[in-house]
Amino acid sequence: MARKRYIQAVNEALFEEMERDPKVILFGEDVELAIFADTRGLLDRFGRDRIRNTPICEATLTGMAVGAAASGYRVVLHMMFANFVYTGFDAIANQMAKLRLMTGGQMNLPITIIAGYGGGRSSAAQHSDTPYPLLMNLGGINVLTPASPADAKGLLKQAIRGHDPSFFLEASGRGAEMGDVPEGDYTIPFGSASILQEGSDITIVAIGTMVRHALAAAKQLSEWGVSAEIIDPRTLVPLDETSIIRSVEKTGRLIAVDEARDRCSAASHIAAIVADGAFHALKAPIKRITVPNVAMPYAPNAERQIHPNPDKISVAAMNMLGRQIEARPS
Amino acid sequence: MARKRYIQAVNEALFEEMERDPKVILFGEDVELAIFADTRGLLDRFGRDRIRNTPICEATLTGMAVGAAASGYRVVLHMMFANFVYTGFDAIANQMAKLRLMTGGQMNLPITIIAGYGGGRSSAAQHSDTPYPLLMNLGGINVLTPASPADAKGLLKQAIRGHDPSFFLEASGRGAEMGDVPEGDYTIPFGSASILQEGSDITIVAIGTMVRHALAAAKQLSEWGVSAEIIDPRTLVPLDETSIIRSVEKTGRLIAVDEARDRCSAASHIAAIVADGAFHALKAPIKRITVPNVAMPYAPNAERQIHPNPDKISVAAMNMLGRQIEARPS
Amino acid sequence: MTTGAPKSTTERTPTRNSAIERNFALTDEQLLEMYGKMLLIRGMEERLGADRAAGNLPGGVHLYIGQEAVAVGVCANLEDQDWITSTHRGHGHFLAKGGDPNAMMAEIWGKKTGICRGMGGSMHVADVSKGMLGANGIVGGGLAIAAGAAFGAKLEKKGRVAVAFFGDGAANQGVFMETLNISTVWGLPLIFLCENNLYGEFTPSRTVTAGNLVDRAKAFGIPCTVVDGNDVEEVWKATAVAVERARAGAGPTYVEAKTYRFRGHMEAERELLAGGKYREQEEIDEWRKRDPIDLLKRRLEASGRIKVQTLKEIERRAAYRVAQAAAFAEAGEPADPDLSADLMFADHKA
Amino acid sequence: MTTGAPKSTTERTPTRNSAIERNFALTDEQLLEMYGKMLLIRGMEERLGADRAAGNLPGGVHLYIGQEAVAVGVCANLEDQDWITSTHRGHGHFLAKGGDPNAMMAEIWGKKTGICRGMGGSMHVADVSKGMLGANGIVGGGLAIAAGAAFGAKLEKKGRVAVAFFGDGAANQGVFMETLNISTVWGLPLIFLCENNLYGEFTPSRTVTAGNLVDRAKAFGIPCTVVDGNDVEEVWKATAVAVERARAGAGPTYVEAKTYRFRGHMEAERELLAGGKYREQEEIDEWRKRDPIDLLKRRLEASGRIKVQTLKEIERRAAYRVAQAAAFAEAGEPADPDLSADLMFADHKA
Ligand SMILES: Cc1ncc(C[n+]2csc(CCOP(=O)(O)OP(=O)(O)O)c2C)c(N)n1
Ligand SMILES: Cc1ncc(C[n+]2csc(CCOP(=O)(O)OP(=O)(O)O)c2C)c(N)n1
Ligand SMILES: [Mg+2]
Ligand SMILES: [Mg+2]
Repeated sequence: MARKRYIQAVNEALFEEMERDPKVILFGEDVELAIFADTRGLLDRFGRDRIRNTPICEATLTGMAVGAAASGYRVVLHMMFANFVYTGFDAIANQMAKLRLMTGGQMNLPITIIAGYGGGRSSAAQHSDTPYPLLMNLGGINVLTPASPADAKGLLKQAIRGHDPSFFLEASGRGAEMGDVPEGDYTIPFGSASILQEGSDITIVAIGTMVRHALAAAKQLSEWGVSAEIIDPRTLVPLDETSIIRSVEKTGRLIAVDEARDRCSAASHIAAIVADGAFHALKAPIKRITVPNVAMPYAPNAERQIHPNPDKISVAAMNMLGRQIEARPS
Repeated sequence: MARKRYIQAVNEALFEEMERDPKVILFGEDVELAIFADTRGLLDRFGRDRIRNTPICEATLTGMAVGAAASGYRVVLHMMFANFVYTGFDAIANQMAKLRLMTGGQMNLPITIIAGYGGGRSSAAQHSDTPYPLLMNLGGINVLTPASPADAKGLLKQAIRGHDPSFFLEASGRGAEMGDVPEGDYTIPFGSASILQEGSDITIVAIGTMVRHALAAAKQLSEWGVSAEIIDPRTLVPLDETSIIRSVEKTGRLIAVDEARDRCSAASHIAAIVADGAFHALKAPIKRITVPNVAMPYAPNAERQIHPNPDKISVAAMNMLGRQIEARPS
Repeated sequence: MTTGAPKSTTERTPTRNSAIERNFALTDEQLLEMYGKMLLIRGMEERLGADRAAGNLPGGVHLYIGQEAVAVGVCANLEDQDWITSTHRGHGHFLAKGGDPNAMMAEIWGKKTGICRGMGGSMHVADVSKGMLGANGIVGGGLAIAAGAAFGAKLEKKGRVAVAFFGDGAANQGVFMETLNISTVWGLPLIFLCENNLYGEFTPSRTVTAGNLVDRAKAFGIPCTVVDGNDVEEVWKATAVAVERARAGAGPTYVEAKTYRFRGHMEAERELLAGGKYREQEEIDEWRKRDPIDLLKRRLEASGRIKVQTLKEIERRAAYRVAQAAAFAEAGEPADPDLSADLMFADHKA
Repeated sequence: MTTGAPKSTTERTPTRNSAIERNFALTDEQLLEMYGKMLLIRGMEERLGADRAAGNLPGGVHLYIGQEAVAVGVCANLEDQDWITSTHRGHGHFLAKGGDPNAMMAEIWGKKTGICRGMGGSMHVADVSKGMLGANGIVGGGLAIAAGAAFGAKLEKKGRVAVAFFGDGAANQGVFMETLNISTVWGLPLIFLCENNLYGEFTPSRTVTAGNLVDRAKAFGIPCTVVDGNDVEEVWKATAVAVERARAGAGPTYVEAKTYRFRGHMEAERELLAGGKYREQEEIDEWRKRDPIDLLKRRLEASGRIKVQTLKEIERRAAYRVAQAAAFAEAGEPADPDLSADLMFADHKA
């Protein structure tokens, strides 16, 4: 264990996996100087055969990832901001997500796509999307949303060693956050949620950046005498439905917190799963705290307005419990 | 009123709107000879300035739709199969869905994109996707799923006259289905669901092709003494949440039937809305009947296996009502 | 009909001319082998056309009839370890690359015994063990996949090459330019094999295509050759040179084969178009006079070196192989309907 | 440094030479106007750089400093009714096309008084009333939008034209080839304005780009010109010819302006790269010697026709305009935080 920044954990995972397996290659736009710092230093260590800058051509990069993986390599493709995933979406949705089925299982596609997602930094609509609902619906693609440096390391290593396409989604602008990271060979199996805090009154499922807000809300709530259970699914595909359902069966209440737009969000899907699987335990309506169905505005106050935050979560929880409190000005 | 085929209704709507407004233009791959027959005859009537074949270049076609609309035209873009929407996804997700907000409302983008969606014809994974969950999550784009010839005409005319981007999704292979279609100037406002059958025991919300299955299931159910209310949202963006919630408040039970993959599907979102908005009326877990999270297989039996059908719906309904019956072999 | 590579390029690739020298002559065995392969493809396709018409196939088929010389001429230069990516019109590529006719036919019938276990069908026939990375339902979809496989081949340094088959219609997709650029900059062992059959679906290429396709590739400074795609020897030669360059590490080549499809874009096209027309019967007749199989047969006969019985025997064997494949397909069990959830991921169930 | 258009094309466009004739000379008024615009852009950008460093701006900015001659030289040929699409480096295009400095500055400050009401910010400044369809955060995103606007212009038959500004990096995106193809086939009044500043982010173009960009456009048989992008007169002339062709219905033209950005890809680049380097200081110094504003100023002084005070007065006015804009931005109220739901759709609330 050592305290590390989120981006260091990612960088460390890349170093270790590239050391471990010479078949691991990494490419993308400006990965050499590393605009997000996550790929920094790899070039000096591994050389241009294994890590290199590409031209700007996302449609081809995603397709090449498929071809290179089919030909026996473990591909890490860095796509910078998640919005650029749309530019290369064809090979993701039509090839990567479907080829294994279409070929009757002839192909494994060990591909890890790294992208920064989410708002909160006045990067405006074309650099702030949270794309995991789209990726979740495609099928055939693992979706990882590591919220801590340790999870970042463990999930990235697991993804690179796996045999399927995975999206590794880093929360943009949070690379400097610190956390304890296990040394060396640390992997996290997909589909295992982490229960960050046990509680009895209400279950709060939070994704990615929202985990931090959920934990802050839980603190507020405990001051107000409410015991919240905080669950981070860590991977949305595969999704650990059992842990979520078991928790709601205990607490009887659910708030799903998601940075994605509300319509067909991960929060919607989690709510649907619970409305089916834990229905008889439910004591209150299932609440979603998400981003409304808008593109991300630029102005900080407008962005703040629509973003989930600890107050929105704790207030929703108090309302579900039928306790009135004043929302603190956020 | 006259009985018409679904595809005739679409074709009629295009003729009428192009007659009505010279600013309406239509382009796409092979729209002149009309592979789906929906654009047939338009060329002879309106000439190549207003309808023309394009090169195969979806990424540019969606972007051109934005530019032509911004410059004052009402654009109808035919994209053939919905999977090709992914090929042109960048301008849809990054431009079309966001430009109005990003420009502070300076632009209206009257764009109607027509695409055929869904499986059931052994067209395999790259010609069978049901993409509306992705489109719903984008925000900024209306999503229309007309299930009948009349709705097809009314919604398409509304879309072409509107001021925003709309996806008009035709169920592939169902162009020959007949229905009564109002003559002339018939439009349907967005966001108004149609209640196709009133009922008191259970609410079945069905989308697009699934509406037909839901109605068939309702017949079975009535034979078994169950009164089902059948709701077709008709537009998923905007979504008529009120009609759905009101119905569940009456029946206390909901099955959402959706041809999309289950994860983050429209069915998931509808379930989430009801689990929040109609919670206190619910008497049973909310069920989703969707396609599992797989790419569409080619073999007819494999496709049939995963597709929703009337029996799956009626059996689920009976189980929710706690009545055991044998599922008929489907 | 062959345009040479830009001077600068020729200089970059001294192997080129020697390659032409050495590869110039095809042996009779090679030619007869090609003749047999072309007949096999033709026979399989005609059978599929008949089966589609008879309602035996669950899905549609895009037939390759008329273009056989391209797939066969190209793949005769490839080993199993070399990669190809194909198109929606992929049966010919599959068979030319060594794919099993039985398994292909069964696939298109939607059977468990199909090469993709009935999960892919006509537009997705693939045989990874033979380096055939799949037909593709997305126009242009194979280009970047082939570039990726070529990148792998370059890193691997075992002399593998990749060939991307694509049509004149696909050449208007941006990935064409993108893959030309990256494969040239990275010196990838990739051959851009454009099958220019003058149409994309029901649209004549000239109405949607500016300039000559070959000039788009020339702009990147790579060798470009345009050949008669109905002449299997010409196709073979041009590809031999390109493959040699690729194996020698000299980078990508563009080869355009001018050819023609005798059948519709897809079977049952006439019903679909309800009287709509996009080409003249005269044009089809003209091209039929240059049927790639007849061309080769006449040449073999004219050579005087080949016995009539030899050809007859090859024709008989091809016909038999087709009948075998059809019987195998028909006899196969239906696909496993529960398979899809197991196949989506290697590491967990969907 | 100018390569003429292919002969065939010249023939297709008799207007071309006459255009050059008539447009050859710029009046002093025009030159002084351009000088003022370039100073305005420079001043606004320097102010934004300072504001970003001072932490006054909520978001990042990509500055145009060093490339001013391109936007100004191009837009001097355009009317408000003509369309342009821009890039992530769009402030210069916005101002050159006649956008209001106050409204732009306020936008980048995230204020209600911003041209996009604070919803877009630096990467999305747009003024549709001036034909400026927006900066764009997607590299290559403006090309197809411009082609669509050009299609509208062609149908409308009012002589409007569209200009798509894009960078050398964007020229590797497939939409570049796609839009070249469709605009040529359809004869669209579109100018492809490539600002080749040698880098895309931190990647030298030559390391990711095969051949010369201009050859990609030539492959479509349209006129192509490469000009010194730091010489506003050269840029203006080349664009004048292209605009004339477009208005005359003769179709698209490719104009490549060789230029350079003096600042980083984005402000605070140094911190971001933590010591990483992608270009040499010497190179920057060399280009600074060819600062487009100095070039024009020296030329005006050398002409002897312009009084020193005249230039001083223009410089003073530009500086004042910048100060005004900054004051306006700072004084503006914050954006309306509830606006987004109203703006997503014209016909209903999101
Ligand atoms: C991305 C995409 N767009 C459109 C289609 C529909 N489509 C199938 S084949 C075809 C024409 C392809 O023409 P070409 O590349 O010349 O191949 P050919 O059919 O002539 O062999 C089109 C437009 C598709 N399958 N994929
Ligand atoms: C589709 C997409 N991919 C990547 C990026 C990240 N990005 C922003 S600017 C840039 C470089 C663009 O280079 P160029 O087109 O030459 O413009 P310049 O910055 O030199 O003005 C990149 C890769 C983006 N914004 N959009
Ligand atoms: Mg073709
Ligand atoms: Mg550049």
